Amino acid sequence: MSKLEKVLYGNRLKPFLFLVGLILMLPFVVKSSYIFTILILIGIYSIVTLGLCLLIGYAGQISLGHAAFFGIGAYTSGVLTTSFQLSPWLALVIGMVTTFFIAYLIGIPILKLKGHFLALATLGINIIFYILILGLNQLTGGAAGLIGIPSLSLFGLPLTDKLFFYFFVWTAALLVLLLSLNIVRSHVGRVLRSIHDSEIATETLGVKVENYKVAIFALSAAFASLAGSMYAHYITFVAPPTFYITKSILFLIMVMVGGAGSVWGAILGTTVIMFLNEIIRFVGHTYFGISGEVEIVVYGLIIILIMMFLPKGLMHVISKPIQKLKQKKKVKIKSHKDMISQKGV
Amino acid sequence: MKKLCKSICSFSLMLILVIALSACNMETSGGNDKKDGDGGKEVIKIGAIFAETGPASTLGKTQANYVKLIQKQLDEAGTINGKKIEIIMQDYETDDTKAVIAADKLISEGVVAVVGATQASTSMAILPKISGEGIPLMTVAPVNPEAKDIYQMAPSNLTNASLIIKFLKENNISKVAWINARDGFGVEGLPSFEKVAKENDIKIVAHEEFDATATDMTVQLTNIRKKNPEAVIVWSRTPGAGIVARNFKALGFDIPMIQSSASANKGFLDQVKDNNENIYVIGSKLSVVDQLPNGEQKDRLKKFREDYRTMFNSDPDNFTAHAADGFHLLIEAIKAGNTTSEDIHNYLKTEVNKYSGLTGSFELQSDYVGPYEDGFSVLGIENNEWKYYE
Amino acid sequence: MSKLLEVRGLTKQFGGVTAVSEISFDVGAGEIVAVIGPNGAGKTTLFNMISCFLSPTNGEAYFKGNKLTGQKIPQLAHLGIARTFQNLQIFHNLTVLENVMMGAHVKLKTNVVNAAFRLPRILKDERIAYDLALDAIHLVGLEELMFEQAGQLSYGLQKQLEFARAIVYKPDFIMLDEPMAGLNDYETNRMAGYIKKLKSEGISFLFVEHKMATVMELADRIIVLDFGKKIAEGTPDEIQQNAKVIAAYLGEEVV
Amino acid sequence: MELLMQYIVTGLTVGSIYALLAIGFVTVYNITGILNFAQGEFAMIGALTCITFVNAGLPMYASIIFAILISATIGLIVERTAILHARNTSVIILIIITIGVSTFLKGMGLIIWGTNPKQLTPLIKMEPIHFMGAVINPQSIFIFIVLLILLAVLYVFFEKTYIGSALRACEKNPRAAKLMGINPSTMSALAFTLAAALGAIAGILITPITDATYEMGFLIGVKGFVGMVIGGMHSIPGAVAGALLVGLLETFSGGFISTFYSDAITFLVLILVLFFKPNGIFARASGERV
Repeated sequence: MSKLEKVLYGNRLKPFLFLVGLILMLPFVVKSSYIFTILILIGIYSIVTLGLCLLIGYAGQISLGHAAFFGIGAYTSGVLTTSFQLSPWLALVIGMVTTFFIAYLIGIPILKLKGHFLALATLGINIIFYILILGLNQLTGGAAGLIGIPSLSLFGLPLTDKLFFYFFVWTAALLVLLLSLNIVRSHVGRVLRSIHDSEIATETLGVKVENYKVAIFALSAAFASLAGSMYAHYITFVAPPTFYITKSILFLIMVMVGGAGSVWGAILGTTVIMFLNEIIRFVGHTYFGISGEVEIVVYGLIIILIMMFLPKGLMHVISKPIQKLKQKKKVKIKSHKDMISQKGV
Repeated sequence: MKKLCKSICSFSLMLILVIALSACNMETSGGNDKKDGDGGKEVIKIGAIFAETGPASTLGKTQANYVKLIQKQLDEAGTINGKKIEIIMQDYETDDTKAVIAADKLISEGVVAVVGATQASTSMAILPKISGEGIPLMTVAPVNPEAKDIYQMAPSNLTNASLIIKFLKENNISKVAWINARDGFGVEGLPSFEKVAKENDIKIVAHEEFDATATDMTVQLTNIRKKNPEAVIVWSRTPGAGIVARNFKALGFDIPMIQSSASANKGFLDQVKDNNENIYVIGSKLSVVDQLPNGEQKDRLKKFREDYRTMFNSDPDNFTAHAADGFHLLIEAIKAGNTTSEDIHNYLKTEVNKYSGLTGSFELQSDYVGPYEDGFSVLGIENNEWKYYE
Repeated sequence: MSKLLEVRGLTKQFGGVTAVSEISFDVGAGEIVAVIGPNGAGKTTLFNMISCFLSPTNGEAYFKGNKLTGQKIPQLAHLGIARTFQNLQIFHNLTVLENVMMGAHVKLKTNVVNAAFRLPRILKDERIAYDLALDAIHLVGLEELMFEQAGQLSYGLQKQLEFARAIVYKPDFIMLDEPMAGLNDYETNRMAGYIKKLKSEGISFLFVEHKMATVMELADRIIVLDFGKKIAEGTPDEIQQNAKVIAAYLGEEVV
Repeated sequence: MELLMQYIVTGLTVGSIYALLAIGFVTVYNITGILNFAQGEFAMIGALTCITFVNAGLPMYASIIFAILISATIGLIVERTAILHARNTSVIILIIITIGVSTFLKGMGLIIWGTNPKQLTPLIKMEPIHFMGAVINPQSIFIFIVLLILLAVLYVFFEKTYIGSALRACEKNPRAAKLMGINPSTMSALAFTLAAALGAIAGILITPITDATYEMGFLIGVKGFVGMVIGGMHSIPGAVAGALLVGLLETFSGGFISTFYSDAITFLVLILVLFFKPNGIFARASGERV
């Protein structure tokens, strides 16, 4: 890693290795297949939240409709593999490409809007998508959903077994993480953050702001479609209610609670929210005997508290002690000094 | 002040993460044999997946209640040839993904059989996971008749269709309109009905759909009025079913309206209170126990209703009865000494044939899906109560 | 002197009100032109029309011979025109270094694709942007604060940062919207020093300013606006003697 | 011809339901610039509390007034706890906080009132009226009348009274309002209480037609949203007109195209309006100075 990158962005290898280590270690600790399912779902949802984090945290554009792109991926995979007998991998790629273009076409007009209006427009997109998959029931199986989606197999290795699928999902998630880190740790990352702060200033510096916004919007949609296809092959069944606004809101909350400011926040947020859901439900059922959707009371409360007191998200809370630990600032100034002496300015 | 809140918040969130990890290993140690602590083999676990909340709770709530009732009865009855039976209930909140996660959870708990999924689409969602593990699945919703290796407790839509056709023939109606909700339950009805209607030359003159959460269906009913049918068939859960009935009456239709079995519950009766002439519902004989001719069926249904009433002081409906049939069959299999999934599978496939359930008699060996028509009939409504016709 | 910027009859009406009417002037290469006038004279409107933020009701502006009006804002930077803002548009959440590196955008060929796959292009661009930024930061003397969040800086420092960001990619023509507003004397002189230094390197300026002392000291030519019309144009000495200007603007404080 | 009448009548009935909610949205947006996603939940609380009181034997009018008061106090509590603290944070955070509030209230609704839908006997028991071939539900006429009354009352309140103009001043320029001695935070509290009360009135009026469940808030909330955006975010009459338009749009697209896609068409129109006239059909265009 070049000196320059260390100066500009700080270290990324350590957190990455920590995450990889964690992922490798978990299967040996966790035995119950229920927790395993949650881990796999966290992997799938992290791919969506990583894309969303780029869009919201960096480019500053809100989207309440990413469940639609998640759905397009799931349904393209589902329909192509069931009624057209395409290979799942081909269907997955087709899904991502179609979602990318659909999001690109939608993005151009929509990203001219700002704030509440953008949120409402993306909400509208999600509802229109939901009604379309309900309506086209010859193709998508409509409300009864689409059954019999084959599970994936990699070079003959059947991925029905949880362990293989777990590693497959998390390798994909790590690749997406790497991709996002590369984008963030480059000039493009700076462009996105400057769009977030002041679009006018960015434009005067020669940046075609629309192109960047739409590109990131389409990219995050492609990520969501990838996750959708994997979700379809894992659950082997897709039905419209899973891709409704409630799922878009869940993704948004995961990003914001995790901390939209950093790509790592997306993964942290997804994990915390997924476990939070299960814990509250587990505690609710066993100890208080209350059942059903009651956990949304605690869930709603926690979201309000986090957004009020920790607007920058959990990642911010965790990264602060780490920064103090390594006295990051000192390292930067020192290495910067010898940079200058080296250049002889 | 802000600093304080920040530290409290971050502290509480760290706590949650710690709980999460502890929950992990608590889960992994086969967590909840809290009751009698001894090894797994002594307790036979039966899984149950119902929608206790969310839109489908109008059907799933009584099923979830029934789990509590039958668990109490099993505990009182003590062990069955040395084994205790424990029913683990999962509420999937009308969300198919949560149902699949719940199925995984039950599999990891080591259940020998599962009674489940209030909705047809959810049953299809959990089917591959459960039958993949060789665990028998007793479905309680009208799933498509061709689905393999499941035991259907609910009458298939073919049975419902033939009941409606019988009713239409008696009132010599030949032109009908079909209106259904656009959700998992609503869309299942028409395909089977179309098949049976074609054989009995009943013409479907209009087909309309409405969003499951819609609050006004006058437009759909006005479209139907244009085709002037002789009867209207509604396939939807409440509250949608009730709103259609109310709009139907408000628009001054005087032709009969026939509702699916999903409307055979108290909620629907309240919705169409004092405005329900000429409205018929496919209901199980459970709802009209007192008007039944005396006999073995009447006593069994009466006992079932009394037990439910004493515990929940409200009435069970036919969806509760489907779940009850599922549990009773499984308990009968366990009583006959089968304690593993394979034993139960071949017990149900070979030994038992005739079984008179709460919602009609079953013939498990025959390829007739679900109970025969003898458990159901088209019920009318008179002074806000169900009316049974011979 | 070849004409760098030619403004021909720019006019702007908001509903019935004519904010700017029929203004024409030129800016030569390496020349500093100031635009002055009492508040509400239409200075900023003129400024926004030239930099394509506002489309004029009629009239055009030309830059190096080709038409400027009607271009999209990002196009200006590629033509070599930079501008700063009256109410300070800097990136608060980015560090000073990152703010200035953003200025180098036109010189880079990064796009989302090659960033995602970390092609060698990226590292070369980072290096280019970093070196350019260092020069600009060195010019305005912000080395010590390079890694501070831009939002934390004082107003004066933020003005310097915005100036540094504008000059990073060495444009030929810089438009400054009240660069000295809100600065104390020491900071004003320092900013004037930077402008003079860049003028010596051949960069021409068009700036709007209220501080008469700086305008007189810096500008080669001054254009005076009053109620949207150009009432005078000329060197600082001519303007000080011009009766109309005195009446409309300088009024009683003739030095 | 009589088919057309029926579509118009149904369109206006459904539209007036959305209008009642749109008013609640506009009041809050007008004063605090916040789009309150939990507005639908106030309707749910109003409806269900009223039903509980009626079942407890209170006379209808008393239970309606109590329900409105309770809902208003909940609106105030929500504002004081969640909204006040985060008033000047970014749009995204405010949207999530209101979503959190909506989830929380929905959960409370579930705990207190359970899952099955509850009915409320309409205020006036009358047979449906036949008018030029179309059938009109008396309750919807009642809704229409209340809608017009509310419009008049709110118009007078916002235009004529001091508090009303203070509220409007707050939204346009909070800093300037502060200089004039108006305290934006009390105004925001007033706005939320008012919106909660309006939500409750909406909930109570529509329940006889749609029944009340703990989940009813969300969907009608979204439809109220759409009406407000199409009509115009800054004017109450604009929002009501927009909501009525949504109702008519829904019924006519349902009648003539297909009931399948009537919701999709409504949202398509929403997106088109957002592109071309973000301030709504009935509002004047407003630019933003650089």
